[in-house]
Amino acid sequence: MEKKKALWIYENMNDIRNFEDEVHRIFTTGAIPGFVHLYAGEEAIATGVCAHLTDKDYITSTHRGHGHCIAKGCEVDGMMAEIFGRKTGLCKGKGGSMHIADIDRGMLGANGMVGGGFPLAVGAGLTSKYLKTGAVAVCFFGDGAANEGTFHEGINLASIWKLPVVFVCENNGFAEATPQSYSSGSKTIAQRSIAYDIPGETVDGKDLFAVYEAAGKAIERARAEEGPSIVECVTYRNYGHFEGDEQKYKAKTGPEKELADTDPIKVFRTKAIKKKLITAKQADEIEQLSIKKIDDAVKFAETSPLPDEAALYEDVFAQ
Amino acid sequence: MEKKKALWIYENMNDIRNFEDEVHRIFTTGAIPGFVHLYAGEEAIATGVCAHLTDKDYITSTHRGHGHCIAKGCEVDGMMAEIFGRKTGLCKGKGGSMHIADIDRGMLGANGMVGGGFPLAVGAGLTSKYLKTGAVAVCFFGDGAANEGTFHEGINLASIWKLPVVFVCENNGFAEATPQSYSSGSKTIAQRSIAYDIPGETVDGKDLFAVYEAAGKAIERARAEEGPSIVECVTYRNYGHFEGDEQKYKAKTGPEKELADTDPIKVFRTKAIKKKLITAKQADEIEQLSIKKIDDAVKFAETSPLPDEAALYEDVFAQ
Amino acid sequence: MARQSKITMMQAITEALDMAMEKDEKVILLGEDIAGGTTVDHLNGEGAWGGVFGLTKGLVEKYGHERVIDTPISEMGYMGAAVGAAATGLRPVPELMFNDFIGFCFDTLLAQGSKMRYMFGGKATIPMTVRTNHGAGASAAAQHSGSYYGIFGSVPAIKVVVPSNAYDAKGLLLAAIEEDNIVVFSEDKTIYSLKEEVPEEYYTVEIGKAKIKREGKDLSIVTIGKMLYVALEVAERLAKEGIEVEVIDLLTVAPWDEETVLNSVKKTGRLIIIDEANPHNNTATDIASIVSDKAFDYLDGPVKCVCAPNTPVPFAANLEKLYLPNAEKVLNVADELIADLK
Amino acid sequence: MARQSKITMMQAITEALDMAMEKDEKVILLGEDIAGGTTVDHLNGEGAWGGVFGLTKGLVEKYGHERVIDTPISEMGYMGAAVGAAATGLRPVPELMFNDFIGFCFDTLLAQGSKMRYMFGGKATIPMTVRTNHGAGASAAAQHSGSYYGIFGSVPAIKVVVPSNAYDAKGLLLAAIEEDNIVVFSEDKTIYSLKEEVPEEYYTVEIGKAKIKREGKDLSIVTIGKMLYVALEVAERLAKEGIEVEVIDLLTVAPWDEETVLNSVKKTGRLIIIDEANPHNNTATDIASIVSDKAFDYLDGPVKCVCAPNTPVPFAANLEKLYLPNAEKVLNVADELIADLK
Ligand SMILES: Cc1ncc(C[n+]2csc(CCOP(=O)(O)OP(=O)(O)O)c2C)c(N)n1
Ligand SMILES: Cc1ncc(C[n+]2csc(CCOP(=O)(O)OP(=O)(O)O)c2C)c(N)n1
Ligand SMILES: [Mg+2]
Ligand SMILES: [Mg+2]
Repeated sequence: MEKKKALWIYENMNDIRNFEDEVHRIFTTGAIPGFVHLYAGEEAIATGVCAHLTDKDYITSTHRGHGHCIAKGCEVDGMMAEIFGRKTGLCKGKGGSMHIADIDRGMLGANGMVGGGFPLAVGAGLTSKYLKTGAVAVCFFGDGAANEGTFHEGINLASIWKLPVVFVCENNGFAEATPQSYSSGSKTIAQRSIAYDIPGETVDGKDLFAVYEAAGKAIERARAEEGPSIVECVTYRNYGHFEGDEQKYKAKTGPEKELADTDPIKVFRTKAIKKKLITAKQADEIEQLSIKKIDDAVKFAETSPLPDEAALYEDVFAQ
Repeated sequence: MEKKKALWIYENMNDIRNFEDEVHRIFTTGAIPGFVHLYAGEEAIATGVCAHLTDKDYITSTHRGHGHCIAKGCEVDGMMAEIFGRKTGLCKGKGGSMHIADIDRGMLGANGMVGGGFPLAVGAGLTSKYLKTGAVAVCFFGDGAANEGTFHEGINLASIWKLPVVFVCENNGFAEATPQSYSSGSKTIAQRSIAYDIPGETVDGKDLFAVYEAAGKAIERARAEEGPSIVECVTYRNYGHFEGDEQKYKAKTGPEKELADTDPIKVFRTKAIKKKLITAKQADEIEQLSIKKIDDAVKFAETSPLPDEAALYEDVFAQ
Repeated sequence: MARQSKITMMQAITEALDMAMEKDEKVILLGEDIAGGTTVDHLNGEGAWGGVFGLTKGLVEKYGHERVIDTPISEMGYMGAAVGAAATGLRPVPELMFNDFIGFCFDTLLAQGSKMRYMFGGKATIPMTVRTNHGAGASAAAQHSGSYYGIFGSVPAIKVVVPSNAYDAKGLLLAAIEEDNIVVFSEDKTIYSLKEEVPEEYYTVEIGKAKIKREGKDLSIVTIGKMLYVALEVAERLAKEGIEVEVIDLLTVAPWDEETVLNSVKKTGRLIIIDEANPHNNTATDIASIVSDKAFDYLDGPVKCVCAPNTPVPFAANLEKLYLPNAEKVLNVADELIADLK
Repeated sequence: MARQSKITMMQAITEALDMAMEKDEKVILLGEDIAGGTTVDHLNGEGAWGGVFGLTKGLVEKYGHERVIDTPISEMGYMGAAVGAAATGLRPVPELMFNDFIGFCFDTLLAQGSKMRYMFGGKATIPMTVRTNHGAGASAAAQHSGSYYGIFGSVPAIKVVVPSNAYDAKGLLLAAIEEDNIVVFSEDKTIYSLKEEVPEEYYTVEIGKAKIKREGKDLSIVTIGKMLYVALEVAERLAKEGIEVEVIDLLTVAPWDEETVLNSVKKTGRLIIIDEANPHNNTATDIASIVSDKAFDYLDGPVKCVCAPNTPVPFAANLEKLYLPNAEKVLNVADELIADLK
């Protein structure tokens, strides 16, 4: 990993964390309405994967999409304004937290439908292959989403058409309040790759380097026209399923609690400094700047106007 | 295998074959309308599986359902009348070839929706487990159906709930004109069992004994409350996908042709006689009686009246 | 025996589920996180959630995970399993967490469950109640705010119920679960906390019957779900001008109660239907077309529909408010109809 | 340049697909067996099928498997892939083999494709034409004979086209593929072999415009798809009694052509809509409700809908015939409307 990349990674992970912590704080004030699902705790995944991508590559995301958006280059001002439902939002305030998108950045949208991203990513992969753009499509999905039929249909299509798609499972142990160990017939999600004769790997999703390496391999494979892979990243979410969740299902002790307490940002900071990829001073600076950046985003959102009433009727059809 | 069972098996295979050959013949006369998918060539599967079942057990079927119906005990008179669209049909002529059902026999319906049977079989398995009836639900499905999302969702549900369901894949190499080797990311369907941590086995679907044994094991496992299995039976259909299919995709030589030319009924006859399960004389008799039985069914259907017009409006709601 | 205080629609629904399960062992519930935390050790069999809105809270503790079944995120799988279970002797009550997920399980209702009895010549019986919810107004954005009871209602052999209040919700849900047919029971997620007096006893409210919530002789307003409250506000305001509005709460949207609606229109000669679904091919237009036909000679003015615009549901709070039918929009339409009465 | 002879609607559709692919490399087709036999050695790249009805025959030979893509039986997968491909620069034309399979892929249209542009504040463009077919009359039974264009039509941001003849089919399909929106193009499987004069050239027929197929001043009949021929028969028969029927072929059912329909009704004062869909919440009731409202002062009698009964499609030939709207049923209704004219 290059130093520049490591700096970007550290900044990006901090941006995600600060963004989510702020949204969490503001949600309790009532200024943000609706369903909000926070990504805090899972930063290493979006960051480690998107570190390999450029604007020409695509990602599909989930209901828990803020982290993917930031890692794929969406502006935090426009994101925060979107979550506030303001005119200056990335989607003019018409989408909200679950529907942030930025097609120009290859961000094909957070998605309120669990499992909705699989076919979309396959389609983006099809475009890439057909137009020979060299783009890769990454499909982020949860352990819960892996039980939707779209998982099966999507991965099978990508496999038989050898599409440049990488399926990244964010296995945070739960779908809402339902443990993955209950909802999934298979012990791991990665082992399901055998059903499609493609590679599948399970890695520590709290360790950026592990994610970075596994995703890098899968993305390279995709770019080399060798077809799709599944990369399963084991992780945990810091907050509840959505804001307001009592989280009674979370373990208070044992390995689950240890996983919960592992902070991927701290892990990265320590390792990256040790590997001399960043210095402590740089890290401190990034942390400070990131806080400021997110503060500014909140201010931007708070002071942005509501959408004009005419917007209700706009953007239905393309002309 | 008991001798009585072997006699039933030979009769049943002949009934299916004669039924289908007759429907094929009549279809060309125009007396049977609509879409008709024939089971000829695949007799060993329905027969070998249903040989383990009684009326209290359930099966779900496919668009290619005649064989399953006969093997599960549906009367051939009522079946033929149904295919002719007559009042005396098993469904009063309102269902037709793709929707023959006989709930009292545990036959939950042929199904025009590819992949439609998976969830239904799971439901029947749920009933059995909940009411502790000891019944097993068998879900017949094609290699093509295995690519529907319902395959994934259904088998995963059966796996996590340890339901008494056996998933029997009739892999006849094609879904319509599409080869299984193209449409499926995995080489076999059985290997997909790893995605659900359940047993999966591929057997020669032209060999009744192989099917009988594998299905017997899976059904026993289900009855012992150990959960579902996948049994993949490799087979071939004698006719086209549906009546009218030119079958250009079928190979004229090679292993595919050899598989096509293997007649499961002849294979069984020879083996069963050798194993002294039936005598040649018994077999001849069964063959003759079966022809007569199906002839009678055709006569029954042909001479049956059309449904009354009032039937159009009946059977929508239960009162 | 009247209970001390009013209860919410949410509580009424939970109570109905409880009573239905108490009464008949064959009633089982399936859905995502309707218990929550199944197999989590430290919960000791208790539910972690009781549904995303808490409607099934307490039931797993009483009836166990055998009857309050958490499902993976596999709508087609468990909804189809419910059809299969219904066909083989149980009375499943699956929950579709939001009606917006219809696209993940529509086949099991459209092509399987609703057609089996007919295709099989009357031999199948599918006693199954699909609980779901609809409605804008919760800032839940485009994929969690739709109103699709009209789509379910377009399918033959499916009954569709949309309760507007706690009393009817309880009675209708109990009636639905007693039915030997598929009933889609669609709750409006924004009125779960509305309170009403609700008897403690088991009772049913007849499916297929609308209720006249306010009598009037000048103008009929037919409403679906929470649109009732818009109509009542309109009635109140018009009463001040001496206009008497008859407000009819449809309750069952498929098959809807032609008799009650037609009788009212024959009396008033004027009809507005408020339906928060998108405006085309919905329940409102169905009613409008049938009333315009069958009550043609009684109408003093055109039948009017007040619906959502033909757009997805926007997220921004101001736009979402504008999206929903409200008293102003209805009054605008009413003014036209009653111009001659003023 | 007129070609020698008439061609079938089937041929016209194939021709349109061919021309659209010729014109724009970004047009690709996806569907089950639309080529057929992909990877079968002895076919040497030729298609084994060309679709279940042969509509895509010849295209894989011309454009290759890269553009005429056989899919596994995974409707949600490939329909959603089409949405994803459309959002990223292609112009996919997926085929849903029968509209009855809507329940397997509805989410990708209802919640994804149709909402993306709106939810994303106008940033997504989804140029995609879903070809499918509908209709009873082919003894295809309950799961292969439904007419669900009305369900697609209830979804905002989806246009729905139902051609009645070869000429319009070609022009409308080319127009659909040119559109930067989702268009569902629903063909009636029972009229594929109807012949018509069809120019060889590339031409488009405007989406959203109905066509007056016969002028008349006494009664308007609006039709969808093959119901046109029922109306023409009715017009012929009523002409003998001196009644002049105006027949309007809707062609686009969502958004349907209010202007043409209203103008006709304003002239004739009477309207019948024939729609073979099930009778509730369908296109016919939508038209009836809007016309009954907007043309209220022009109507000499109630707007009438002639639709299928509220049942699944029965298999038996005699019942299926009875299921479909026909001239007798329409004449019965017409007699009432025109009683005063006779
Ligand atoms: C089709 C569909 N089904 C159900 C839901 C409700 N839902 C939203 S998030 C969620 C859990 C998703 O779990 P997982 O995929 O593991 O993602 P995580 O929330 O853990 O990141 C559920 C059930 C939905 N939004 N869409
Ligand atoms: C949901 C759905 N998709 C597509 C079809 C059309 N169709 C009918 S049979 C068939 C092929 C099925 O192949 P397979 O499952 O292998 O069964 P087989 O016909 O070989 O017995 C297809 C695509 C359908 N009936 N239902
Ligand atoms: Mg999860
Ligand atoms: Mg097959």
